[in-house]
Amino acid sequence: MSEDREHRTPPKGPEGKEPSVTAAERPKPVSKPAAASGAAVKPAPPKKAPPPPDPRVEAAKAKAEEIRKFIDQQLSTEAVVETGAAHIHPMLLIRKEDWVAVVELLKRSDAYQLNYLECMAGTDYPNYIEVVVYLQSTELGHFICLKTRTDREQAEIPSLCAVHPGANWEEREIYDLLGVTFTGHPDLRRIMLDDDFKGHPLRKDYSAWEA
Amino acid sequence: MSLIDEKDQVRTEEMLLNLGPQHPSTHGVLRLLVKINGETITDVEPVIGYLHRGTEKLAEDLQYTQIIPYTDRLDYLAAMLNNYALCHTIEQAMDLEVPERAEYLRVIVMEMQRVASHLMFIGAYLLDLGAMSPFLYVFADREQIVQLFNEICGARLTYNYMRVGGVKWDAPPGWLEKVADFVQYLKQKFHMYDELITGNEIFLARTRGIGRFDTETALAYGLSGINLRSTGYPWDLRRKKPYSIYDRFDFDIPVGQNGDCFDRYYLHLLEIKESLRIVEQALKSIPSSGPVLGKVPKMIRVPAGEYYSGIEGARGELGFYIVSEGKDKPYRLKIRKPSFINLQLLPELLRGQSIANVIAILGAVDIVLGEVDA
Amino acid sequence: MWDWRSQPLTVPSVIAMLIGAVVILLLALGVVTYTIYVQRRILGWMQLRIGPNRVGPLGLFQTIADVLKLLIKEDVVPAKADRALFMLAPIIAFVPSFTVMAVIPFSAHNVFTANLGIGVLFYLALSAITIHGVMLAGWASNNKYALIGGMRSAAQMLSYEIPLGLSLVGVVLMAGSLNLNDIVLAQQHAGLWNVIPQILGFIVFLIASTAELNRTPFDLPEAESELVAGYHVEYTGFRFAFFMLTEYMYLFAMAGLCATLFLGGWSGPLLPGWLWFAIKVFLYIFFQFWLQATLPRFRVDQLMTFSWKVLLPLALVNLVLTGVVKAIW
Amino acid sequence: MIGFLKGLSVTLRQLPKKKVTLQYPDVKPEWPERFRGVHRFIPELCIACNQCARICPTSCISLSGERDENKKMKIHTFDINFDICILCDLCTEVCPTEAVLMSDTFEMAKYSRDDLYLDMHWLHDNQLKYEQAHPDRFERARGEAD
Repeated sequence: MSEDREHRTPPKGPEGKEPSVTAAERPKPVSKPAAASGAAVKPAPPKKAPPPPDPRVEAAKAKAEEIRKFIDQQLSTEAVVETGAAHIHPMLLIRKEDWVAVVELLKRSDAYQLNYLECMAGTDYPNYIEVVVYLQSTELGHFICLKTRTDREQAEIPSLCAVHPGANWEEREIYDLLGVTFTGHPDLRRIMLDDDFKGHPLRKDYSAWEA
Repeated sequence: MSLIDEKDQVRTEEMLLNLGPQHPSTHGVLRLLVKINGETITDVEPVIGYLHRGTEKLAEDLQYTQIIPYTDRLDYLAAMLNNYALCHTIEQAMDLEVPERAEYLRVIVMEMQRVASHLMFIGAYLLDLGAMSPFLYVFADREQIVQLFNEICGARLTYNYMRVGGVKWDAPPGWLEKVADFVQYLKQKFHMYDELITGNEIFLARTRGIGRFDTETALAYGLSGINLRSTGYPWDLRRKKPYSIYDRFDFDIPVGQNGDCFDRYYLHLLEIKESLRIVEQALKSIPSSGPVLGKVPKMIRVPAGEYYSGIEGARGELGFYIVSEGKDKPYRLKIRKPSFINLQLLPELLRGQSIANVIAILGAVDIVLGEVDA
Repeated sequence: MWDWRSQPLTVPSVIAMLIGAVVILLLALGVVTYTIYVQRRILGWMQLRIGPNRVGPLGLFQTIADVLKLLIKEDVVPAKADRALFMLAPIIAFVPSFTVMAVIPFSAHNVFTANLGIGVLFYLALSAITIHGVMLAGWASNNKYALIGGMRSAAQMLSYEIPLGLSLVGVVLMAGSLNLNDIVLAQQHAGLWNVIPQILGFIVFLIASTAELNRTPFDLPEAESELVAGYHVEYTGFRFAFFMLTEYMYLFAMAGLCATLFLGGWSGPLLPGWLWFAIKVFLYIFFQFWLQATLPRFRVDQLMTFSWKVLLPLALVNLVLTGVVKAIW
Repeated sequence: MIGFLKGLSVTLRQLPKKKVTLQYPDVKPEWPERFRGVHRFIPELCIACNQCARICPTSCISLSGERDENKKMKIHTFDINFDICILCDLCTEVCPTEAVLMSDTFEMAKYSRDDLYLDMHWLHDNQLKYEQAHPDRFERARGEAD
């Protein structure tokens, strides 16, 4: 799936312009939770055309890199495909096969304790479907964004239900509206639409008249 | 030799009870398929989607300003908070500065909205439990808030008041004084609610220790808002991830002890008090004049990227996730709907309970179907 | 001619009895009509509303309009219902509610009232028949909510029948008679209403009668937030009106019983007997509406526990106390 | 037991209080000036710029204009489909000439969906009605303009 990155249309904003690995050793990680939680406090951000790199984004990237190292260490696989920042939050793109393992690792790890699944969303891009989770550590204040991608035709992602029971309905909703099959989900049925509904409305190529 | 020492020797037929979608206590069009064995619930399956309007899909074809009226229709009891959550996310994404007076007005209407929404919960919950009058009392009080909103933005339910970068209108002359009067009025109303409801023995018997869950379960299921705080965990985004100008106000985060229905009811009452405190402080420190809409481009274009931010809604964390291509319409808009996520726990809560507790537990979870189905 | 109790059974006395019955029926219907009106008004006022005020002066014809509306509505019998029982149930429920009126002494001269020697027993026995109507309605509707409502009704009325009956035994002991007229006379004679010596019995009676009437906070059988409407969920039009009529008829009858047994019936200074009776009945009815405006509902298991573990022992204690006191004096 | 009695006293205290019911069809609610009811429309002001139609989230406004002898755009037809209008007020917000505004007409029940298509004449009549009902507001606006 990682090949798809080259020809996606929606560029990934600030991090899209960056080479995927940057400024790793910035000694920022400690202050990052504060930056994440202080996101709303308006720290007089830089504006306009050739922007100096936003320190919040830089910090997020550094933090993402740090988490990547941690994951590499613990899982010793190529689990993390890419790191970056989703706006001002650290972002890691995870290989589909390691999706559950990574989320579980981050939940159980003492260093991160990402125990609260805050938001889960699926997006249909021209060449792949992306599932995003925003994870929060309620004790330590970390807030990160994890993503994984799957093929559009055979959309299939392992289910997070076992790790975060709260993902149950969110995954059903994504299955319903985007047509991603979550393997290992205990009860994968349509949730919003009728059982006999044809098609998945949130896909960009869905048409109510063709279905 | 005992004839009925084995459980399944006395056989009763399992009954499937269809609660809703037009049942009076499901607060909308929720349908619960309840499997009961005698008096005990063996399984519950919530069926939702009767009010699904595809807001997320619709939003993909709308400009950002046009989405705001659609958010009114999510949690229709707390439309101001929905407005804000969307505007806040867009402002974060665009790094917009919001004028001081606008922020204060926003906080005032948001907290008033929280009060209105919580009042509504109290009334509806007591109606579920069979007490008629509190429902009408809270409506009389809520009506005053609705009237105040009507004066500031011209609508009673679907306000469409916030704009990206500020608010639509400044407060009309005398409005802030009216709000101050209302705050005083409602403060004096509290002991009435306490006497009528909180101390009532029947109410206590029906809610104490019913529908309990602990912090761990709540976090695992992603619960937020009062459902999470009732377990004693002080998770309030106004404090944990301060947005807007909440860091300037002095207020407490009331938490429960047992995570039962009573705690959830009582927290609503306590939160109303805290919200009134915030409103009072905001009324004191609001700048007397100034712009209410910041410098916003005529066509709002969110820079390419993806953004998520959540606020403390009336029912929990209300968040908007926006993927933008840099155009004037979002590429994808996802709403983190607190009611939707909170409702997931319901089957767990009801399993093994007696059928008589269904309504008490369901009511205390506090859902709004407009939001669950979106 | 009107005092037929002391006369032999002749044609004029039979006619008088018939006329008497019709008069009582009309009186009861009138009382029920305006009980409903008063209920809606009082509830409205307590809830900062106005209440019915559209039909007729002050909305006085509201209930009549409602009944007329019910009468001209379509009579729906669900396809899968047990037709015969479905039609019979409202009648079984209604008839006893009217019959119990026979023993309630409305005034000092017992106009149109049977001077039954076993008045208290008669009342309890007949009112128990209504349970059959309610249960049959729930069963015959072939609706799960109705069935649960009917079952709950039956369970509740049966369990509260016992403390209710026992609370009356104290009064019977005091008066030494089951005749309601005699009980009133005994109170008049003692110069003390039973509510004072029988305060414990009175409290048990108040609670048990509220439950017996299926009124808040014991209105589980028709808890609209749980069972939609309970046993009469499938009933429409005239049949539904019968259930409503039963309910309010019993409210009136129970108020009459309460006034008679504990509040001295028609006895009282200055005012005429019937007025005293009316005042006492109104007080009881007002109390019921007041409760309705205030309290939430019990849970069904709490309701049962309350009857067997609280009310029944209390009623027994009252009985024993009364017996002891009676034996000593 | 005490709590139960307290509750009873609370409800009893409400008996003599002032009632909040609005006797609706007899007494109409007083809407504030900003109230967003059915639109009113002033054809003379409209320049047929189409902004309202474009901002409308439900696309319920359709209009057409034509150039008059002075090359000015004049409105020709202006329809609002009240079947789908959500009264969000965005159209009056973008209108550069304040030709489309909100009134306090709010009773919109009709027997047919067709009756919910409101044309320019209906909307203009609504404006006249509004002017009649609230002369004070117009006087004030005129005073501010002077």
